[in-house]
Amino acid sequence: MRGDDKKDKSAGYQRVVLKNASPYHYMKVCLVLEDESTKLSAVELKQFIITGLKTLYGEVGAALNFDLLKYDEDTRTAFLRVCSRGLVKLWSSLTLLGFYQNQACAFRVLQVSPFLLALTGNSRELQLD
Amino acid sequence: MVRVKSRYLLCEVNVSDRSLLLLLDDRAIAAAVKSVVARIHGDYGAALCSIRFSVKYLNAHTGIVFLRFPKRCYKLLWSALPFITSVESRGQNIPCFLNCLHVGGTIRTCQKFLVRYNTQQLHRMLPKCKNEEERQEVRKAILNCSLTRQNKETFQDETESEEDEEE
Amino acid sequence: MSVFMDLNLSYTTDKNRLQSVIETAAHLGFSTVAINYGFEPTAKKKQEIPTPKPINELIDQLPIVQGRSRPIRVLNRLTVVMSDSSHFRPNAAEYRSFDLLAVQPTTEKLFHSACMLLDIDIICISVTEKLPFFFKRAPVNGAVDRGVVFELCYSAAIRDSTMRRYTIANALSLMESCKGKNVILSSAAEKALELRGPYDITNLGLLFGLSDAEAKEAISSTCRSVLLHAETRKTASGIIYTTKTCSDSTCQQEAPARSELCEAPAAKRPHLAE
Amino acid sequence: MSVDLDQTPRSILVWERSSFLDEKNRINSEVEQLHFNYKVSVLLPECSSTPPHLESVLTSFSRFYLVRNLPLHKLLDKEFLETAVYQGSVYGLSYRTRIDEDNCVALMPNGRLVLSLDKDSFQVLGFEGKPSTFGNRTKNRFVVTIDLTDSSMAPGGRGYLRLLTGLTSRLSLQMDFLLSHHPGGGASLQPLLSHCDWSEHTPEISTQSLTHLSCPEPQSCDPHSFLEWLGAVHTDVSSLSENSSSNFLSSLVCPEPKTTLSQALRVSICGLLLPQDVHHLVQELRCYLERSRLECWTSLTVHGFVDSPVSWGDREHGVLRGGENFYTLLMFHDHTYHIHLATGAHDTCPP
Repeated sequence: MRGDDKKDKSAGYQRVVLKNASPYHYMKVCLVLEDESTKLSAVELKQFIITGLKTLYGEVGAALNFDLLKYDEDTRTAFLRVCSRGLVKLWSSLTLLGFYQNQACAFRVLQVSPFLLALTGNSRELQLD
Repeated sequence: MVRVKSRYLLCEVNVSDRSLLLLLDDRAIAAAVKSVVARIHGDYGAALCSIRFSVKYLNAHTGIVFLRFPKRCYKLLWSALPFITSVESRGQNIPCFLNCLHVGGTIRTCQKFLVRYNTQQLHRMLPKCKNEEERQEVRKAILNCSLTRQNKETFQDETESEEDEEE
Repeated sequence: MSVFMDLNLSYTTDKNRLQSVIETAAHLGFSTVAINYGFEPTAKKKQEIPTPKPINELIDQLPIVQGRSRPIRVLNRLTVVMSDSSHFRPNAAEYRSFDLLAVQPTTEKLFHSACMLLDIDIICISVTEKLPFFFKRAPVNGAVDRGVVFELCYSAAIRDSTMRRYTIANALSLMESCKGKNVILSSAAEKALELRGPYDITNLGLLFGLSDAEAKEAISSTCRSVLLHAETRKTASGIIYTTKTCSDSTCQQEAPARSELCEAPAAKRPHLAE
Repeated sequence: MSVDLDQTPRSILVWERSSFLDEKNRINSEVEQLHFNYKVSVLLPECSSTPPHLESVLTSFSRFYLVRNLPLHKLLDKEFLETAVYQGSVYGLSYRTRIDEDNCVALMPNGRLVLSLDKDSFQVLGFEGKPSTFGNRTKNRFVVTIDLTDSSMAPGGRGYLRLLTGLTSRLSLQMDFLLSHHPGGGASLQPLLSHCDWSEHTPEISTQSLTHLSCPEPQSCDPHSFLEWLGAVHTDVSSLSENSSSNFLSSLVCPEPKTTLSQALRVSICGLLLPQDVHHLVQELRCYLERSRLECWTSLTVHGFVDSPVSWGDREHGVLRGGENFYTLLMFHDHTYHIHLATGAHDTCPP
């Protein structure tokens, strides 16, 4: 999936077009719980997501690798990294997770991108008043 | 009218004690497949496995099973089959594993394959025969291997599978 | 693409809960929602068709859609669960007070008539049980031609693992027949936490056998067609529209939509067979 | 229809290497063609406080104006055209509208007005346009491009009157609008602003200093890994500094070979930013690199608006799941640079 557009070594100029080559996708998610006071550590969150993967995609799903890059315990907002092939699986299992320890919960997926940098500059977050 | 496409998996049930094979029935195999798919591929796999999945044919003597899966997800479902370690049938737990021999688009191609496969098996058995009588019987069986003539009991599976109409 | 819609929020008598559902929907970015009144007639006793509560009684101030400067639009919808053909009474005056009309057929025969004959907007696909019938190509195509859409609800899939299997399996069987056309995805949420964001639903659509673009259409453009279809149901071929002189509070922000109906494109004209 | 869950929507990353000293370098056009910039972030390795020159460039970024409920036909106002559009460049972008749902409008510095309309609005407007390239099967979105500097669009012209009647009597579009003008600023926009409810905004600057950062070798690092690392720095991912790949939570590590930066400075600025200002910033960063004694580098990331109807030049832009359009410029001491241009699914290949 790698296409070299043009290469001009002599002038020190080089251009490479990489299509669909991003090895990972990044997600910014926020967990909403019925009881807002519940504390959830990073390890618990990751375990919880793995259970979600396991119910929806079984043992194969539970083996899906993803990383919890950053987690803020107060807002329960996390940055996840998952290999591009596993994005749909991870995302759908987050969507279908409805209960955390018998209380209703919901994952709000705030942004998804093949570039981690894109998560730092989302113009939809611009608040002017 | 568009044909609904399926894939037929021709599998062999391998058990340590062949007498246990007789305990098997369609429903037991189907339940085993469903539960292993649910374990390996979760709810999503279980959902896929509930559409048009069926055990088309089972020969309890030879341990041959025909499984039908929808064409677009057969690979996913197939990938769970190696994880079957036992089949629960008639209150008994039969340790076994499924060995997939052939994947075909119609029952007929699977059947053709099965005939060829069985012929090969007979050829392999031939040198192992203990007396002349057995040898003769195996030779006769090999000669009878063809799709048009299904008279031998050994190939009972074929006669039955032809009764299933193809979709 | 048009705005995101969720055409099925379950009605509850608990006003606070309904308010929080609508607020969450607005927060997630849905611009239009419909409150669904279920109606399940039984053979034994005659039941009243529910009447929709006016929106301003349910919620004092409509919340602003996230990231936008307009308030959410709230509609009413009636879903009739049909187990007998007499359960749907065409021309019933009670139906007229609803913006959208849906049926949930429980047998193949009723499914056929819902697709081909009944003057409705939405056919609900049951997701809480194994399908009692197969989706035949002919009625499904008929429904697609008439502009009637099929609805899949996802909140049952969040509640329970068995339901999730039924939801995915029934959705996939439906997609086999309708090829992703005329499908809408909605929540049927009873609680705010059963709602999911529009992009989440788009992704969920992939599990139901839709493509990326089809899944996004299922919560936007197809829903828009449903609204247009519903409008034409109330009019004569979408050309003449009569209205009683009562102010229609639900249409406040889509004022242009009204005038433009008269010049609706041919494809969006009603397919009133009768 | 398929059950293939492995696929993800398309994404494109263009990686380019060149030198500022090369006359044929395209950096200026690449910077200037991304018209609507939302955020610029700069990473200065081995730097503890904002250099004064840089600070002054950042504070001199043009102000922009938010106009509430701007009736779109006001953009065709004769006075506005004469004082703003024909004189210099106007940057205008609809605000609080989403490109995949609503009608979005952009006024580009070359005097082109781009309307990305849904089907209903397009049909009501009755002006020539073409279906969006991203609509595949169903044509639900249409793009109308109007060159306001064209003779037929001069006030009183045929096209002008048609568009004006379309926007006044048939489709009365009203939306919040972000506006900026180069070089006139607010003064040139006065004819428009005087009729409306507006507010002035200055781009927001924020600065963070970072310490003990593992850092890859920017010259040789593979583009995706480098962008990932840069993203991790900008999102404050802590596991980067721990750097243990066996961690249960995250296996993200800094690409090898790596060095450790004792300190670094991250400066970002947010708002409707003009390419001209970004260009200044690039020049200033080059001067900064020249002044610094070390074998040093610096990076600049510019994010475009997600809901802009155009990305680079007048290439159409849309949102499937995320409308990322950004570039990262990596500048080195010896005047060479690397630029990474990235777009999402509903976008064409960057220039």
